[in-house]
Amino acid sequence: MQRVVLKLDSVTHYFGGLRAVHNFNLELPEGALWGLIGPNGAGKTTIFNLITGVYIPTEGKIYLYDKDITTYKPHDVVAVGIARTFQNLRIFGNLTVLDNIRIAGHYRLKYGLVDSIIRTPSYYKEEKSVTEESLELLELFKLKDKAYLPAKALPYGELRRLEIARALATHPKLLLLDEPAAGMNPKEVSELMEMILWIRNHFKVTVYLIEHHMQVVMGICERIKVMDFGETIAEGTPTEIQNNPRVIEAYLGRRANVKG
Amino acid sequence: MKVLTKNRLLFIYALILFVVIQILYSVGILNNYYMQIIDIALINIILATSLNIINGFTGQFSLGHGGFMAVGAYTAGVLTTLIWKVGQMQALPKFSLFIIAVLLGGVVAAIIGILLGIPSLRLRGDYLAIVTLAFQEIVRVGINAIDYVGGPRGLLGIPRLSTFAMIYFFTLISIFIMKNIVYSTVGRAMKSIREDEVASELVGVNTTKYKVMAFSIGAFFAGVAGALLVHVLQLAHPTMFGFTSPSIAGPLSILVMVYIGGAGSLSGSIIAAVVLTVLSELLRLGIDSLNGLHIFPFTIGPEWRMVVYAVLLIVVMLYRTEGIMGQREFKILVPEEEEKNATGSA
Amino acid sequence: MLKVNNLEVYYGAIKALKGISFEVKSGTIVTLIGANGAGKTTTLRTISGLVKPKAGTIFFKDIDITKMEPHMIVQLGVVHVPEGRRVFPDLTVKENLELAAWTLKDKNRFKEKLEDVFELFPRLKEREKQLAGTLSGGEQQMLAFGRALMVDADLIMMDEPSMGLAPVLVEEIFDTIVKINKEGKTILLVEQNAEMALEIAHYAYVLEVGNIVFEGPAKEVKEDPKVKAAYLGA
Amino acid sequence: MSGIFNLQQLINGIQLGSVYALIAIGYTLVYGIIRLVNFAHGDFYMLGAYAAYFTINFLMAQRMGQNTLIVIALLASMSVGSLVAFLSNRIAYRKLRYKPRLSALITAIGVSMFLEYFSSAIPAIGPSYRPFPQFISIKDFNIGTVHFTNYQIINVSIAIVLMIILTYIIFYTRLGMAMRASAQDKDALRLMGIDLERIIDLTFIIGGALAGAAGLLAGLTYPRIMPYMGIVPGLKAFIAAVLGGIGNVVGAMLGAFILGIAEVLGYAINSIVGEGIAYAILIIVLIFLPQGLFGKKTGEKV
Amino acid sequence: GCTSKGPSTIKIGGIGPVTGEASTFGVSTKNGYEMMIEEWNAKGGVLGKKIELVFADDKGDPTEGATAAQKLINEDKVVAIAGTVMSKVSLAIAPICQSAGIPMVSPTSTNPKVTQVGDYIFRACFIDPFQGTVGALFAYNNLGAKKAGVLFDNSNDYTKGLAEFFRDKFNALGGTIVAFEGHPAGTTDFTPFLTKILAGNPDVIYCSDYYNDDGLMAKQARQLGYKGPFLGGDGWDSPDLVKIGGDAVNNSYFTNHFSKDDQRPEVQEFVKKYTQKYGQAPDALAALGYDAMGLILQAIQNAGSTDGAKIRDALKNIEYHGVSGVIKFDENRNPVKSAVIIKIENGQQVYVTTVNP
Ligand SMILES: Nc1ncnc2c1ncn2[C@@H]1O[C@H](COP(=O)(O)OP(=O)(O)OP(=O)(O)O)[C@@H](O)[C@H]1O
Ligand SMILES: Nc1ncnc2c1ncn2[C@@H]1O[C@H](COP(=O)(O)OP(=O)(O)OP(=O)(O)O)[C@@H](O)[C@H]1O
Ligand SMILES: CC(C)C[C@H](N)C(=O)O
Ligand SMILES: [Mg+2]
Ligand SMILES: [Mg+2]
Repeated sequence: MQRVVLKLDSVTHYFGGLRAVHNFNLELPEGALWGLIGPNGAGKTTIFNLITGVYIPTEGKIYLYDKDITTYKPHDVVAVGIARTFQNLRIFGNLTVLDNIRIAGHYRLKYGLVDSIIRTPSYYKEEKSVTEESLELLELFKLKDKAYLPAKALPYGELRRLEIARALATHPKLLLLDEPAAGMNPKEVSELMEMILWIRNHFKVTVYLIEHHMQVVMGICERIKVMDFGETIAEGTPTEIQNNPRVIEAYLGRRANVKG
Repeated sequence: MKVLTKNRLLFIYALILFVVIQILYSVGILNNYYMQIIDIALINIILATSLNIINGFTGQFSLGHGGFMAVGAYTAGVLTTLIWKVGQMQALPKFSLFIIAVLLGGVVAAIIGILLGIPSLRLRGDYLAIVTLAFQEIVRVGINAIDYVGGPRGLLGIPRLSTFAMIYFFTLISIFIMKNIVYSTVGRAMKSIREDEVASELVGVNTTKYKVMAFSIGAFFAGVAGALLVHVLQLAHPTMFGFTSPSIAGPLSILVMVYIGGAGSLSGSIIAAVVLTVLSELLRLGIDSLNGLHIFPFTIGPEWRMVVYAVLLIVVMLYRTEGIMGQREFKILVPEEEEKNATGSA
Repeated sequence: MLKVNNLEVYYGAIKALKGISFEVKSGTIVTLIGANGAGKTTTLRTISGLVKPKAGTIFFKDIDITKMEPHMIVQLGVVHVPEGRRVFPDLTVKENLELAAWTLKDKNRFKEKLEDVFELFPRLKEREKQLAGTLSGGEQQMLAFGRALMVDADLIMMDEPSMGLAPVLVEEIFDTIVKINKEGKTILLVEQNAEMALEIAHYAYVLEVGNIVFEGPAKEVKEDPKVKAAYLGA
Repeated sequence: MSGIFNLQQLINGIQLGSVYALIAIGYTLVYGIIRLVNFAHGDFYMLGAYAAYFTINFLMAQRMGQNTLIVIALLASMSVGSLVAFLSNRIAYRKLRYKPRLSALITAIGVSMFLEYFSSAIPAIGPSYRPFPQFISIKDFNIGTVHFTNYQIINVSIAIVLMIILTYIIFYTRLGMAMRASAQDKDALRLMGIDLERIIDLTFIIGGALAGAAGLLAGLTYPRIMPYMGIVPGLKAFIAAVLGGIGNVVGAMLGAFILGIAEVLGYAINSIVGEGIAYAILIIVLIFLPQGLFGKKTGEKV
Repeated sequence: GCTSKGPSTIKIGGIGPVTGEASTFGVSTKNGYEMMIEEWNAKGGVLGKKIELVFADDKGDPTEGATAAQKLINEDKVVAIAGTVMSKVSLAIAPICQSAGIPMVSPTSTNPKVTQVGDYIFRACFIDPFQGTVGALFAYNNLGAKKAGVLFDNSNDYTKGLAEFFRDKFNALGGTIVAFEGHPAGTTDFTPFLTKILAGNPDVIYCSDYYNDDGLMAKQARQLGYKGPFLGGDGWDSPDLVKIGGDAVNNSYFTNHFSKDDQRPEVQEFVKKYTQKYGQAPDALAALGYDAMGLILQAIQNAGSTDGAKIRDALKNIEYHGVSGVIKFDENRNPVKSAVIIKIENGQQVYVTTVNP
């Protein structure tokens, strides 16, 4: 039996009086690639924010490999192995592409303030290794030739790649992707789909993904959960979801233009 | 034979500059007036670079640097003047005690920096700015109320222990330390906070820790600079560190230096500290010499100096909006291993 | 109606538009498609005056609007619904619409227009007093649309109205575009969702890193094998 | 006994608060729209006071009646405040509109220094204190042991009337709507066919006018003026604006009154720490309410 | 030293805050310096040479003051310095003058520590303890006050100093201080403090601020219903006091160096000429600036040399008839001069009595 990487146990979240998420449950098995869809404002991003410690759920528990991470700070969540990308790109624009990646190695570096100041051997050793590792990662993502440019100089498509690379640089066990295909045209979307599959295999990560592009969700996700107004309204394989009348009503629309 | 590392080179250049200044002084080309300007400029370098660590590198808009200066200044001043009474001591114990006092001034300021860093965890932008400003004023008002340190009369009779060599040494070490911090994972963490706090938290940076660290590092050096300053002037006075201080080494002036030089560039702060300190005196001399030429039917009053200074500030900012250096650094300050990665160096 | 000639736009050193020319005929829906960063948004921002071109000209109804300020261009009758909707979150729906009518001098004209908008989007009428920031994404898109209609414009430029919307909402928006066009408005539509855009447009231009590489009647473009391969994900 | 004196202190606080409020509103108005902490705002107040000073002196020489005089002086101080605010926007801030926010802050410091040093350098103003003409004879009122004068009444009522007018403009006119909208999204505003720069100009003009009016009121109540008189009230108004939730006009007014009253009561409790109290309150309030008392929580959306 | 063919002019440094919040004091002081030098130059200068004033602004800040002093000494090679106004700044300048061997005469720095820096440092004004004590004696003995309130600027050492010495002496005499209130710098609204003071029903209120604040205080106190007299120090001495305070300052008293009614010709002459030249009557700062510069020039004349040590020695032994009184220095280089008490009646200053130290 596969182990469960991530478990959400009856998670509920309120913003003031607004119930953004209600009684959300999830058991994500190791190596899975699952999807989360739903209309705008359904609470999808909020789920990611709860998992990554940006918000602490009003009720319910979140576990990573049986470890209760419900109240972890975001940086501690990263340290236990969860990485994410953002719905709206959040790149460190004035830092170089390389630094964007190296910063993701930050929590693993052992040297501290004093080592930096007096430049101990461990500074040189660790800086060297994090730099090399980052450059390798950039190479994999075809960004190595831009390593020393300020990130803001990159075109949009490369920024999305950079953001995914940065997430992977934290050595995650679980990767959360929030609308990675936003603003991509169908061709780019197909490339992205391949990349996500490749990432899962190459980095041995579990992937959980939010998307509005049905092409992506239906194309690569093994299982899909559908939310509306904070509630889970359906769950199943892509085919099941496509034919679920409630989902069609709330989300897909009658002329649902969905390709597998 | 191994080539010189940049750090060694930096120290060699610094040494040469030091010797040159000393020689120029001893042959009388640099008189005490010029030396005083140099001293103040060096202290301003420490102040501007350290404020830059908080404001420019970490992106936490602080208006509280005067408070840290004051804490460092008064701590060191109380130690040398009231507690150890080093005034009558021999040179050697006197100067070693002085160094200890300056460092302790920095340490106490750093501790206060940690305390002030805590509100910064909850506050952003202008709200943080106003709280740090309030902190600075509370320090000023607080000192006013403490009779032991002279209250509104100021702490008087501080011995003149800040020699040029001493200030130079502290400035050099400060730049060296801050440069090493900036080019390390600590510096990267700070810069990532400036760029996007939420994202850096979500790639594993403990933003709480680094924001507080930035405040305490900035505060430490501000404390050191404050300590050096009052041992030049031989007195510490609460108004020197308040919002309304018109001093070239006052908090508002330092803030201006950071942005004129370039937020996020140590080199920029160094240049701006020197340029603005010198400029303020050049304007004094400029008005004197204009009057000396007798080309106007009237004499230009000394009050016009600051009018010109203000206009220059506006003009520089309008035409060099990112500051003199933007985010670039002098090559000599960029470590070898970071050369390629430095976003444009000058 | 709109004629763009050899437009070149820079962001600092980056050349975003490398001299594009195209035109929009009165009464049609013209779509501009292209990959990310191709320069579609830049094109619209330049036409509406938010960005100033380095070279080239833009004529609207034979008036040179190349160097005009945005508010002047709007008054001439070009309105731009920006990427990401950009409603004023802390104003109510009604206030958003009122502001959009800034250029209308006549009070009655304003009331008429408001009626029209509410008729087209009854959901906005229901939410008249709600703050725009609290609307759902789809409703915000309707409001953005409604604002554009409040301006007495002849040309409506829309930047990715379907972005980030659930499929069900995308359909609604596209239906509305067609409806409005039928009522006489000329539309310049920028879309990533090339498939649907080409379905409703009369004429299409394909933009690729700052250059127009292909153009033609929408039906032909849709069937072109190269376009199919590059933008329609075969 | 002490209860009655506290009532007196409350009146003192309201009076101080009304001066702060007029300055704070302008601060917050400009901030709300272009996110600029306009350090020079206190100096608009100073110049407003001088405008009133010259006008009144001139008109008193013409033997003009009290009521006309005060109206003309008010207009003069408001116009000068507006004009200077307008010019500083055009010269020092406009060019930096789409640049990093803090560069405009530095030019604002420059403008502030310029206005202060320039005023004190030119002979017409000069660095010395000027006694502000006292053309209205004082009338005392006593209710129980509480004292106040017609000056305080004039002062507070002018402040309140101006604040009501401003609130009306902001919430019930199209201009006000445009001002609020431009705080939210500038490009979108321009795409509605609205001339953003004109809205910003008008904002500075209104803000400057209020600061100028505050200058007159301060001159009347505290009858001596000097070129650096704007620094401290400017700082306090900034604090008040932040306290109320910066960008929020009503918040700024309330913040100003709260600050004025808190300060006065603080002094009444302990004269030495009194000064620190305003700052301490500010810190405490902001630690618990990081967006100020009436600021909207704009929890950054992730 | 001054050897062979010296320059054709003698340069005297002047320092004062002509910008910044203390500039109102600095300008009066500078006017005083200038007028004194003009008078000497009109008489042919000193030691047969013209005198040149080299003035430097200190912004009321110690750092700026120290730099200004270094400039005057090292760049301009002045032989002596008149300056500066604020004690905190004088205290930063004094060590520089002392170690350079340049005599310095501060016109208005009243902190006792200033002249203790060294034997080159002098002043033209009273020190803090003196006026406060005189004020208390006058209040208790002459005004018959038993209860006094005190209001001062908490961040200004001069006004706080005066206030403290007044309090101590008044208490020692058997009086009661009903409230001892410090206000922050830049205050315009003193009502919270006055309200507190008036709660104690004082017979007199001692306001040790400068005239611009005192005028406001008096006004505001009257509005709160206070009918008694005010008492203050030499900071009250300005024609603007009455313009700011109006009727409110009538029947108040202050201690001063001199009275404008003083019939000594130097006083009458000074008041007339100053008013002519600057369009307003002199205040205490102008008078002290004038005297500080006069002391220096007279000392150079007496020394017959521009050598620092000789000027210093001449100053030590000087007996100078200034507008602020007859000045002789004690062993701490503080002037020994008597204080006068002045009353304000119908907006006019009226001489009351002279108090000797
Ligand atoms: N910080 C916040 N404060 C208050 N309400 C919030 C906050 N973040 C999200 N919400 C509200 O919670 C609900 C869920 O938002 P969420 O961002 O999770 O939606 P989503 O499913 O990701 O939508 P989309 O597809 O548009 O990204 C929405 O009504 C949203 O307005
Ligand atoms: N403000 C800016 N500063 C610098 N470069 C910019 C700016 N805006 C756009 N660019 C660059 O100009 C090019 C064209 O961008 P534009 O936004 O017009 O593309 P687009 O076709 O609208 O893309 P998308 O589909 O992502 O909306 C891109 O390379 C982009 O990175
Ligand atoms: C002008 C005054 C404020 C100076 C004061 N007498 C002092 O010693 O500082
Ligand atoms: Mg989302
Ligand atoms: Mg776009």
